Amino acid sequence: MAKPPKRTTGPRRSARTDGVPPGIFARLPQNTPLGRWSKALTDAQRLELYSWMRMTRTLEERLVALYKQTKVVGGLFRSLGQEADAVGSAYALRPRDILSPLIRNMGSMLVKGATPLEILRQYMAKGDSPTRGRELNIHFGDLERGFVGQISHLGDMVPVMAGVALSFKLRNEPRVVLVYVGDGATSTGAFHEGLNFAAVNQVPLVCIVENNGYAYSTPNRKQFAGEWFSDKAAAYGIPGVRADGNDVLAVYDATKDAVERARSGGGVTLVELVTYRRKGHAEHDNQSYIPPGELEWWAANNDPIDRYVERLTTEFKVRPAELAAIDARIAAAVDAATDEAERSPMPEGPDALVGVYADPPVMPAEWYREGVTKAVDRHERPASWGTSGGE
Amino acid sequence: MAKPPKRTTGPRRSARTDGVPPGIFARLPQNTPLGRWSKALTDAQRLELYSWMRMTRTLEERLVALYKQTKVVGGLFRSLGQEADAVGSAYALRPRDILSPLIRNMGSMLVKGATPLEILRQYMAKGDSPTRGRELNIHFGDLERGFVGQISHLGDMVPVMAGVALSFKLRNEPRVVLVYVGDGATSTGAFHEGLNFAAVNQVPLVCIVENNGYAYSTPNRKQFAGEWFSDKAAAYGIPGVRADGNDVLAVYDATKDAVERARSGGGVTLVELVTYRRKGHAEHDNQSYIPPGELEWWAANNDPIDRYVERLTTEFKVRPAELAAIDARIAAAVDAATDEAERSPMPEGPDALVGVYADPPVMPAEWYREGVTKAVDRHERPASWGTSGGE
Amino acid sequence: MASEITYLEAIREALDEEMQRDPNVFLMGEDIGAYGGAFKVTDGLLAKYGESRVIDTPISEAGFVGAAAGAAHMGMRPVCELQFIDFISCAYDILTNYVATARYRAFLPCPMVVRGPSGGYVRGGPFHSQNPEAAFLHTPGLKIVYPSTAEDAKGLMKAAIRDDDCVLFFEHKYLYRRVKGVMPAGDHVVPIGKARIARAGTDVSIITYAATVYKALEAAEQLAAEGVSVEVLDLRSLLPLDDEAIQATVKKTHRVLLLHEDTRTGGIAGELSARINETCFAWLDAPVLRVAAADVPLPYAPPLEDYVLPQTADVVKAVKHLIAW
Amino acid sequence: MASEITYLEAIREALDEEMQRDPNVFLMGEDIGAYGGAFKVTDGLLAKYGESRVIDTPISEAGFVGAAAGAAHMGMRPVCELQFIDFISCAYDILTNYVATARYRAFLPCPMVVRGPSGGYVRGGPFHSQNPEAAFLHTPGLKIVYPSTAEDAKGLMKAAIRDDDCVLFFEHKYLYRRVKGVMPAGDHVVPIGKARIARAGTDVSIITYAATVYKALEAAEQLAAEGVSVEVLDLRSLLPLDDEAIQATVKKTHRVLLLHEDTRTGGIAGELSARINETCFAWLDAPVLRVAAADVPLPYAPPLEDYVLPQTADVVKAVKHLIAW
Ligand SMILES: Cc1ncc(C[n+]2csc(CCOP(=O)(O)OP(=O)(O)O)c2C)c(N)n1
Ligand SMILES: Cc1ncc(C[n+]2csc(CCOP(=O)(O)OP(=O)(O)O)c2C)c(N)n1
Ligand SMILES: [Mg+2]
Ligand SMILES: [Mg+2]
Repeated sequence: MAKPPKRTTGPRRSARTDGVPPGIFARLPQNTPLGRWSKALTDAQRLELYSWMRMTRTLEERLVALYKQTKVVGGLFRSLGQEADAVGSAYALRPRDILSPLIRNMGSMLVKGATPLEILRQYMAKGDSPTRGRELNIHFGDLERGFVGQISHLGDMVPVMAGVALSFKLRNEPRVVLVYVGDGATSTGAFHEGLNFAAVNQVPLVCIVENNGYAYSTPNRKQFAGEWFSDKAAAYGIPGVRADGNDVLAVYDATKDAVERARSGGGVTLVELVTYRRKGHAEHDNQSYIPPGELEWWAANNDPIDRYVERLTTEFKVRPAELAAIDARIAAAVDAATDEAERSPMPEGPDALVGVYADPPVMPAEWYREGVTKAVDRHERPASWGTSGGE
Repeated sequence: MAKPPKRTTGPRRSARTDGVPPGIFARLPQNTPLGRWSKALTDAQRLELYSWMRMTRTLEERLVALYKQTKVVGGLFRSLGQEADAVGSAYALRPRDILSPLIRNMGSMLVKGATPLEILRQYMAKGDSPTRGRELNIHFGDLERGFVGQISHLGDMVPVMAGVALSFKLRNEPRVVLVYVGDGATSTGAFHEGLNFAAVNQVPLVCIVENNGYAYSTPNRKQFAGEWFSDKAAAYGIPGVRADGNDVLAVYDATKDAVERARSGGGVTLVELVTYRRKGHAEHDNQSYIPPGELEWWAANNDPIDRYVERLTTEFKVRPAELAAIDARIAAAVDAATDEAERSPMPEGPDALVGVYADPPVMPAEWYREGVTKAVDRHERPASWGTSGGE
Repeated sequence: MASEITYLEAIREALDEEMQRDPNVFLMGEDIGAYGGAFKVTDGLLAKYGESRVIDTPISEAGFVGAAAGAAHMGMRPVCELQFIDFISCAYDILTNYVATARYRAFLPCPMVVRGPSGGYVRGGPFHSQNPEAAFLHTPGLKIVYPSTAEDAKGLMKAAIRDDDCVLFFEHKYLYRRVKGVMPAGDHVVPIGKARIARAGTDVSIITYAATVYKALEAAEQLAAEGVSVEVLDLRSLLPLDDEAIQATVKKTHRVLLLHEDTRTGGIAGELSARINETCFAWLDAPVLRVAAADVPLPYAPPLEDYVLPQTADVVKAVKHLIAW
Repeated sequence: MASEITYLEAIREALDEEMQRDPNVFLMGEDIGAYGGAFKVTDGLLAKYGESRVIDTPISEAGFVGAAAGAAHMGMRPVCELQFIDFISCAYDILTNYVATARYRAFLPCPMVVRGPSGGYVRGGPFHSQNPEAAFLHTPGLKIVYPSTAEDAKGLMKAAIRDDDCVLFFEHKYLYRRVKGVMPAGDHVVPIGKARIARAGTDVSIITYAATVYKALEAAEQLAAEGVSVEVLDLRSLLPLDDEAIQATVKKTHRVLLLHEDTRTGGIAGELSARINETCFAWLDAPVLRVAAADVPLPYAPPLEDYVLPQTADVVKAVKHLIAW
């Protein structure tokens, strides 16, 4: 070829404490200057953002209480410290847009219309929960409201949501799809195949990498030899963006840029939101693997709600009383939802046989249950016994 | 965070004909200036490179003849026009280094010591072929000589070879691993998981992407929304390199840089070799999907052997007679190997049962074969017939 | 006046008719567009329906099978081609965990078809000859069909595309161009879950599917000459199985041979044997026997492949053993 | 004086002893190092053996299982932990196509173990309760073990690590801390391919493995009170199966109940039923019956999971049915 081979070099790794964005200790976080979209937010919308973040935290705290009372069946997953990335990104969608949450995106689901009652019932495995007790925690969805339930297998939602986006493109619907993955999930083959498929087909998809520093106990440096997950965009020929995941307005701006680019035919964007997981992978995780001081530093210096409250009350002149009123309304709502969820019945065993297929609608019960004996009735041997050959 | 979010943008796509590197029609290919390694090659070594390229082409042409005589069982895969990338890259390895070839890397295997006789017997499914007739074409290996047989499933060799490299690292052996993938195989999840695993563990692995413009009938633009596959290195935090795959000395330099960096603990490198697949995916493929003129252009203007011969005879003052002598020697060797391979016996059926496991060494033959009846001897019902309960 | 077409053409005809009938039906796969697919099953469909309904994908089985599920949730009816069914293993996670459970755990409809050339007897070696059906048999939520005739290939493909759940559609590449049939007139749909009596008989039942149906029929022919009347049941659908038809033939002949191309251990014959035992025990005059591939990866050289795969002579020998019982 | 340890501790002890014995043994998996694994099976091993022998991996099951194969070719003996066995589906292609065939097609040894917490009865829902063994049963080249006792967990793990082929080692998470045992002194290795009589009896045989061994034993206890003598055979190894032991118990009791936690359709009981039929037909006084999970994804709510999975009462009822036959 004409020009001599060019060497492009991968990102250098800057020294940093595991899982903590470089320089995060160097300076205290500063808010990103308002962008095109956040500038246009009304007072009411800014308060709405606040309420979703507060609702997320309050509801999760309630779940912790229920978990301690062993009323939660299975594990409990927190998004403490990540409320801004979940809420701000989902807020960038329109009603007909669809997202697929991760385990730490309860906030995104709330924005999309999931109710505390649904979530409480899910965690308690109630028969009237959205999945009728079939799936755990926030693994549920509603196409009407615009969220698709995830499965546990990390990465799989990327190709699936790429397909949802493909259907929008094929039908020329001006709708956008948002799929969340964690820093850890970016290592899966499904993430790679799904994102590449989406990029090649230029479907309206935004993939958000929530970089919270850890995958269970695994710090970023054991997950990825590079520095920023947004650099992975180059592998798909798509734009890669990075934003402060604990600045809800920055999250909103960065996500909305990508969402509206997708809506206008601009294809796929990879958005990295840098945040921090302040609780363990799940409630049982004692976080013994976290370097000393790290948790405390984030709690003290970079809590997304504290930062937003500070900003609302100073920059946007919101009166503390307004926020207090919102908090009270949310607390009451969560109380009411808890009482109702606790009253909900557990599912009935036989419901487990319903709806595996559209046809047949119900699977047969095992013969040794409820006097079903068909499959093994004592056989009456026909006349032809012994003689070989048939009737 | 301190600084406002930085946007890193994916590579722009420059207009080009499907599968043809941009600008390739703009200028005739020019040889890359000699690098550190190729400068150090002796006359004998430069001729050795030539012989392996010639051997590759001559042997494949022989296989085509045998294929037409239906003496080849199964498909035949050509590397016409890609001999330089296969030979030049493998030549950068030391004897104890290990590579895993792709279907178009017969040349790499020859460099590593595979013989024409072995390859001919493989293609003819002979009982004394390296896999005793179990696997097809060049799907065979030899750890001693340093090549691992690939399987058909694309991408899978990347994690496997990452593991071979891991064993070298764990044992502090100064050995390097080279794994080949095609442009198409970069879309697989296995490629992604394997390369990321290798990068994170900084194992001595070099991954070569042979960009030959097509995956079967699929042009690059339907495989990847970016421009160069070397850009994918950023997704793994490793260096990405690109070289003219039809310039055997450039291939050698670029690969050897990566190989020696790996040997000295520098970890993984992604090397893109830009070449062109002049034959169909396999012999049966009529290439109807290729834009008019493309094949002809490459044959006329960018044949790696023609380019190297030109260079040898001018730049390196090799006498045409020397090359002719090599060609003759190779032709004779291939003739002899062909005769011997044709004399080889086909395998015996029962050998199919041998060596699935170390223990048991042989699988049982089906009872209806060779009078084996054990499994279904006519049962003699014991005295206890009819009475329930045992002896 | 309908003329004979091949098994392969029958599949193409079904795809074509369904794409014509329903604009939500579209195809995805590697090299299925301009090239028409490795076996040319989709040949001509790109020209007819365009790039938005015949989509060439990157080499990403999990990627496009997963994308099919997402599109299916939104009302599309994707049909995915695996270039060889052997590569379905790369989509195993997505199919068994995501697709199969979508309706049950999330009430998400997932109407999609995953199809591809399967099976051996073609010197394809260990990675181009597989029969992966048994690996999906214990995955509730999936359906599996594996036709042996051109008529069924067409009729089952149409049923699969119209089914509201995911159907794995195995096509036997040995049969692609070897078997032909005249398509029934009109909208020819073969219901999923119904077996077919390929040959009626009274002494022994051979229960099989796909390419080995023909081994069974050849054996039946030879045995007829010796006065043995063999009934051959072609399952066609493997999930759900046609228990009625299976029980009917067992209760008719009292002797059963299960025949398939997959390995003996872990092949579908195990499930069949268990069901027959549970429901027809007293009708059995002899043990239910299996003729299947040896428990080895399928080798490539003709003498090896022939030795590993079930042959007509094996079937004849096994049937005689049952008769002599 | 050896004291009781749990099933989980027994596995850890086996890993520890084998790492001590053979420097080529090393561990890979997600969160197995500092964290000690999701269930703490590898707890303490990082401190003892260091980062080069206890490797935390990215979330890439195909990546590190594939890497294990490459390392195994070179003489290492990797043991891979899947955080939950449910994620083995992500390595299905590598395991069935690359690993299982390596020795056969390329004469490459592939001594490796793939282990992980499996099974239900723990309210884990559809993706943390799976029993994938049947999906690998028709893959020649793999071995499969699934212990039910602490002693077997240790002895089989040691055998698996020393085996020259790939062994899938399923650990039942319900048993991790519920069952305990005193480890036999010395180098305790349990041979792969040998079943174990968990309880001797004369009237009916229950053939099972893993957690349902305890359902069988509970049922046997209840039935003994009613004068029914039940023999319980714990398979321990699923590939290869112990045909001798299976035939011996069938020929002893003439009545067989197959019991497992996997779904009825496509579960391993099918293969067992077929083998029993082929080899012990004339000894059977009743049909071989199956008690297994209903054919649905495993739901999460306690009443649903309890309804879907086999319970002791189901086993009792099925045994009585066999006796009454
Ligand atoms: C394919 C797969 N492998 C392993 C797991 C087990 N697992 C569940 S969550 C988790 C960590 C996820 O980390 P990340 O993607 O960063 O998300 P985060 O929890 O930090 O939000 C792991 C390993 C899984 N769910 N899927
Ligand atoms: C996982 C997988 N999917 C599909 C195939 C079928 N297949 C074999 S070769 C090939 C094209 C490979 O293209 P590329 O990687 O560019 O290599 P090239 O043939 O160009 O050298 C395809 C799709 C395969 N072998 N493996
Ligand atoms: Mg994370
Ligand atoms: Mg290519």
